[in-house]
Amino acid sequence: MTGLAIITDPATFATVLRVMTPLLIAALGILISDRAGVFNLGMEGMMLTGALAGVLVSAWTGSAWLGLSAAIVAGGLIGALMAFAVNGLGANLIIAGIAVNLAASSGTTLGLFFATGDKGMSGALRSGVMPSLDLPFVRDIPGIGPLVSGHNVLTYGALLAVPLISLMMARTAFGLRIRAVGVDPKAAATVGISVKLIQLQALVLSGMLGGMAGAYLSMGYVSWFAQDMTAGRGFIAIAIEVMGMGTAWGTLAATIVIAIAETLAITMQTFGLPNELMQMIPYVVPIVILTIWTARGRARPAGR
Amino acid sequence: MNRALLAGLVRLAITLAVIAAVILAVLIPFALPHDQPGAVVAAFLLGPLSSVRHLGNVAEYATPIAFTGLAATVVFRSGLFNLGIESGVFLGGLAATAAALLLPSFGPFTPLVAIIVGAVVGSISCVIPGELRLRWDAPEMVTSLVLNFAILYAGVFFLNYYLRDPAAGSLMSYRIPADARLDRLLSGTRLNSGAIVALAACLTVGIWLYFTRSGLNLRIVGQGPAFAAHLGLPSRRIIMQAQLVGGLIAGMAGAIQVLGLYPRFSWTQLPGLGWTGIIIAILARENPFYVVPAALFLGYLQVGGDFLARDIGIPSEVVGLVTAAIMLAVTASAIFQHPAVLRLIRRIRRVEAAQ
Amino acid sequence: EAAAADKILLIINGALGDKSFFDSANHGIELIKAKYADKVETRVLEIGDDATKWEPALLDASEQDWNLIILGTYSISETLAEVARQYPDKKYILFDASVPYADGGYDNVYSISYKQNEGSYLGGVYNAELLKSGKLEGDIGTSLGFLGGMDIPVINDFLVGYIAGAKFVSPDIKIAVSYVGSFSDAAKGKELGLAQYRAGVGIGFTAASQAGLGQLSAAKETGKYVLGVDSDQEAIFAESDPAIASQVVSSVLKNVDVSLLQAYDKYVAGELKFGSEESLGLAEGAVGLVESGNYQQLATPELLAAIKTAKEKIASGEIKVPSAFGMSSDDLNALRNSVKP
Amino acid sequence: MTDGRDDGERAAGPAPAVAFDRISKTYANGTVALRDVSFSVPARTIHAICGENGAGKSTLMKILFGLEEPTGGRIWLDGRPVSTATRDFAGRHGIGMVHQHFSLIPTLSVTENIILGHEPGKGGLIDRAAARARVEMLSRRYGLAVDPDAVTGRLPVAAQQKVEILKALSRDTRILILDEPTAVLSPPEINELFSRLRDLSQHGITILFISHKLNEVRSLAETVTVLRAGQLAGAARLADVPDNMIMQMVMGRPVEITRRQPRQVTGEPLLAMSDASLASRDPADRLQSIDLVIHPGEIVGVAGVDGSGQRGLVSLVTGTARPVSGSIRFDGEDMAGASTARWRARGMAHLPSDRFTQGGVPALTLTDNAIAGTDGDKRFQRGPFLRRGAISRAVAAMVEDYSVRALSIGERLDSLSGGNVQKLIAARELATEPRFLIADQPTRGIDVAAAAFIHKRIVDAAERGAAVLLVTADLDELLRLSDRVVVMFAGRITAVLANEAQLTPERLGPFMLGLEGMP
Ligand SMILES: Nc1ncnc2c1ncn2[C@@H]1O[C@H](COP(=O)(O)OP(=O)(O)OP(=O)(O)O)[C@@H](O)[C@H]1O
Ligand SMILES: Nc1ncnc2c1ncn2[C@@H]1O[C@H](COP(=O)(O)OP(=O)(O)OP(=O)(O)O)[C@@H](O)[C@H]1O
Ligand SMILES: [Mg+2]
Ligand SMILES: [Mg+2]
Repeated sequence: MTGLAIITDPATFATVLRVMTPLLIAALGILISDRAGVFNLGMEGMMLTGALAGVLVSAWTGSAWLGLSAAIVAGGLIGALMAFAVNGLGANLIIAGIAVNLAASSGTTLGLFFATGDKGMSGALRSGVMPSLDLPFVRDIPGIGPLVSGHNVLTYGALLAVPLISLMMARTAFGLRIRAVGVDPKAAATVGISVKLIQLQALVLSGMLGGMAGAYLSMGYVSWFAQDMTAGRGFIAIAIEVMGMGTAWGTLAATIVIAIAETLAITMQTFGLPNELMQMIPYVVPIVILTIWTARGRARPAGR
Repeated sequence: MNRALLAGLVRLAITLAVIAAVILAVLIPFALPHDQPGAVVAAFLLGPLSSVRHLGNVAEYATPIAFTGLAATVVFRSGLFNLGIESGVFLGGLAATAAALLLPSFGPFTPLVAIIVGAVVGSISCVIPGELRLRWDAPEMVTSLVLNFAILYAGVFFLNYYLRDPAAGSLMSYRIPADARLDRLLSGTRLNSGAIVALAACLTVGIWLYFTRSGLNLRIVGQGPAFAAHLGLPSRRIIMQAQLVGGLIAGMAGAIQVLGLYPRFSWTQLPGLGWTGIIIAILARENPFYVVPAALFLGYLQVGGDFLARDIGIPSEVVGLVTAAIMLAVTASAIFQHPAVLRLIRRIRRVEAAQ
Repeated sequence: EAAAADKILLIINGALGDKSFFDSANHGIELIKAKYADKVETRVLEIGDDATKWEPALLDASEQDWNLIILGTYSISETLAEVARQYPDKKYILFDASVPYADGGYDNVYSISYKQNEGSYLGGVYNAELLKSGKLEGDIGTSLGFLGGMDIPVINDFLVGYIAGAKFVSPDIKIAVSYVGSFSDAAKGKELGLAQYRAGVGIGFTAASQAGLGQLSAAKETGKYVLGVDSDQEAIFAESDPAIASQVVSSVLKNVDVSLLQAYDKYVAGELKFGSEESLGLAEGAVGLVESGNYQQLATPELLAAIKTAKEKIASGEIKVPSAFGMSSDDLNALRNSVKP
Repeated sequence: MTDGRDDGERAAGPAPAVAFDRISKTYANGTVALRDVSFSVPARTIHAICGENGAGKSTLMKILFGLEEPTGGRIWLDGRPVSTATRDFAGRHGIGMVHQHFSLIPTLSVTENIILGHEPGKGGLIDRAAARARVEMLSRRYGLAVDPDAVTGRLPVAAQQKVEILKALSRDTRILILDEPTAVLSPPEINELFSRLRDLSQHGITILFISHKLNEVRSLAETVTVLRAGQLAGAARLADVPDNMIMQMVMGRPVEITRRQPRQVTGEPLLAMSDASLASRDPADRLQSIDLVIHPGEIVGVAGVDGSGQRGLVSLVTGTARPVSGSIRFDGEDMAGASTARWRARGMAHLPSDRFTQGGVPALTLTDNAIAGTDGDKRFQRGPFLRRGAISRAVAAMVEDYSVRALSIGERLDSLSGGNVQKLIAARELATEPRFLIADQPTRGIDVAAAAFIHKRIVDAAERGAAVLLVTADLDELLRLSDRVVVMFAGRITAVLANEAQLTPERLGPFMLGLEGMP
């Protein structure tokens, strides 16, 4: 296959979407927490927890949707825990994030072990997967139909979350308060806003998205949970969010850049390029872009 | 200095009490279902003290994390939240291995040369985010976090293409020549001369921070940037100096870890010592003199955790949970900055002063 | 007889649940227990994958009163080499690796190594024959695939044997080769698997542990096929996800369990040759293909014949299966390029 | 002026809109900001509150707004006692406040800032049309024109001030508090604001107005209450009292000022600043055409209400700002835009107004704070190493000499009281025997004995030949020490006066308040 053929292949488009999905959901979660002034460094751990919770609950209940809900709830609980640690106990925000990652890495292994007697993976559990969605009518449009239709519901969910979160940030009282609290908590408090409550809600929402991103890995990409299966995606999501300059649409754009880079890295393997160097791409790109952007004077746009 | 000492002891006592409470809180749910819950706690707390060899293991664990704790201390003292220490360790280990394998032997100085190479190369991981921050205002927390992974993969590439032993069954370097490896101190353990270097490094950095002019200036720049500006100190240079020193220590940690403990370089993941270093730095309240006891304490927890896993059959992942809970608890200002605690400390000082 | 039970310790320098040779070794202990019942006392100890912890754990174990300590993997062999010298009275069985006997002084260590290249040679034969046979449903493409966890010798040993086996059937066979760069990132494993299938691969071969399982999911999605590794991967999913299981044509095995039982049998009989390495392959039944499940459905008489021939020729030494150990990077690259689609 | 509570109980006429009833406030750190303050504000009037920096004005207003809890006393609104501790107290009682420091979120739009905390909703979303209409309505009703969609932080300060006021008025406000709203405005903007405020008063809104500027107070308010050191110092109808009486209430009883003998200085000035201007985002830091000279041995005092440009002036001579135009020469050398290090190398020393961020590091010990910045001093250093023994002795001597009360020199700086911190900073800065000393609020908030001590040290420095720039809000201090006094107002120097016997706070007042000396 030539380079050009790869780029124009509709399957490449589908790959980009799949690679994007967990990164986008997680980065949007980080975005919400970041705008509220409580940067969520624990995203990796939240994803991992969501991945496990989704598999276990869907296996126990036989319902993928209940599994997804459990993943979301589990992520949200960790968000609440983090908010309590930071605003209740007064722990350092960054440390709280690192602690969440550490605890989740150990905790999910333990959880898997207690649930299945196995520390490695949950393959023996009959857990659910999130279905793919064939969009009626759309799929029949020649050309773009096959491109747009037939992806995982969570992929559509992630894409839908971009305008929704953008709308939430820009147009709802909650979003407005998040933006106010994130910029100047003292000033926000003068109009009677509870800073702690807003930050709690933001971290819970962030965790819920993290849980969902994790569920995509264990219930979308594959149909089982395996130790450390998030493989650093929570950290890439952090870089993506920062590249996204604090907006949902910017985050989408940054995710697309990273996902294309990853997709190329995957498809280019057939050309015999060393895969270790390919793996560096999603980590080097954010550094370069971040540096260029901050160097040009970091100004966060208002609104949105 | 009696009152300061007493007040410090009170703080220490509160810290230890909090840690003990946290350990018990996490451990008890795992111990209770066990036939002898007491034995679980005993194995955890007394196991590491049960023989010289196990004490040696404690020191062995403490060695690399004392280095990384020290590196984190120096870097954080500059006021930057640079997480590059994690990959600094990796890079230091890799570079030291490369030096031992690719450079000619320097006789008895071979380990020294390898460690220096490791330290210098390892420092890159802290210097780059610092430079990006100072020059272009790129947020060092994020750039260093992501750079850690970029460095990892670049390192694995280098390992695979330049150091790999094709006869070895997994991805590892050629055997590190015997003359590059560090001497062992205690038979039956791998406690090596690196432990002495760690101790010396903590003392040296402690002396630097508290007994030299440039250390004082670093503490001023990190803790009072506006004051540093008022004094006209060259803040940027001082901050970069701290990133460099932190990076050198991290690289040295990796070099010593590899030359001391492993026959070959075989890391294909980040070793996690940098994260532990952050915990140490916090536990030690960013004081190099407290880094050694803090590292020994975490080493003790680690060995205790190994005892749980080996002798009691409690999964060793529990230690990860304990560590996470300790991290949260010891940074919780609601506990340590609680008005009651502050009042208590103030009263102790007053009472002492009155005597 | 009032003799005390034999105390056997299996050390896992990773975690159980790898669906691979740690689980298989564990199964070996279960076989021993089943056969010798209360004449043995066994314990399995997981010491994790942090290599700094291995030596203290091994020392601790050697201090205790185990009669036989069993452990495996190349990674831990050098640690054992140091410890075994300090405890000359202890007996150790090391599987899937060896200690440097040439240096002398390892009279207490018996090593088992596996000719995984022979197993994957059969895999190559099997896959290539299947591709030719037309027995597989649907449009399954024209080439084979290989998905490695990392570009490292033990993985490439599978690759080299696999290529040789496939070429034995179809000399101009094409094989797409890629590596995940991780043994845990199943999502990426799936993506690479999909990329291979898209590029015309009909049957893949995954040697990437949990990351490789991602390719099974890819096979299910595309209706293409995959050859598993290390454990009967059809069986993992037979209950929980039959649609995956149906795409697994077979799995290449290292029968650690069997080899451990055999070793213990010899140990009891006093015939186990401590101080030496035994290399077990097809002939000893230590490596091979899963011959149950889908294999039964898919293997045509011609295919069975081809596999039988290959087995015999390997056993007789007529075919010498090449190995990646000791192979230079250039030779390996040349080999990979020779089958590049 | 009547006691609020009595007024509420037996008044025949309408109850006052607000009555403060023996309000006291002690902050958690022990600062007593208010002591038994009682007075009332008739409805629909504009009432001014005056007092020196730190008198407790803002604290009192924050209590009325529900942001701070009083430690004693209570508030009455319309003759009824109320509890300010309830949720959304201010919103429910129609109290709006324009804070002394902006409380706008710079990244939000004007509309968003105004509706923040009480957003009009429709189907889960903010009803933007309603919000915008509301802002436009408020804007029209009160004659405060703003662009509802503009990003607040990008607006000029005067426009931001309008947004603050609209925000304060946005919740059916009956009582409007304005805490120094004019500090950042230019005279035409102030005139414009005042006519709006008069309109508001016409609309039936009760206004509490805080300002240091007497001319403003007089032109706007009907009545005035004066606070001094947390206590009520007097109250009056403005029509009934002359300026000097109010000024006397603000400043306290005229004290006998023991001035030092002003020196006759001749010869070349050490510092010569001519036509220097400084641009800044914060109007309080801007400077316009400053001409200033200081001779060796001369103490030049800078008088002015907070935010008149003193901070900008100090930043020019401490190396933290570069003038946009004009020249700064020090000892004949061009020092415009020189770094702090260069200024210090030329012998500059600086007692900063902000003790804990600029003056020292709270978390470091007294010793470390005392020797900070003495790089290369052979007494304290041998090679790279600090001579801890010599340092301990020297710092112990400093602590002794400046009578810093501390448990030991190994204590953290933040365990000291404010006055003792200041003494330590003075000891450090003066230890270098500077040629040029900048003393910025050198005795703010410290007791009389300590202040006298620091004064003596400043005078000693001048007598050794140092040029001294003294910036202070304490006119007593200013007149005690200065050889010459310059008065600043709105970023300009409005007067340069020799410190002669007839120079009194009363004489300075009109210049400081912008009544005289403006071009
Ligand atoms: N949050 C606080 N904690 C402790 N002390 C405070 C606090 N806020 C104000 N103070 C102190 O209370 C006293 C009164 O302060 P306040 O702000 O009310 O004065 P002010 O009259 O408004 O002065 P200015 O004219 O400078 O605005 C001052 O000594 C001040 O330092
Ligand atoms: N943050 C703090 N930590 C510890 N102790 C403190 C702190 N702040 C104040 N103190 C203690 O409280 C005492 C009172 O402080 P405060 O600043 O009110 O002193 P003061 O009586 O006003 O003295 P001065 O006139 O010198 O300012 C101080 O002597 C100090 O020991
Ligand atoms: Mg005020
Ligand atoms: Mg005081």
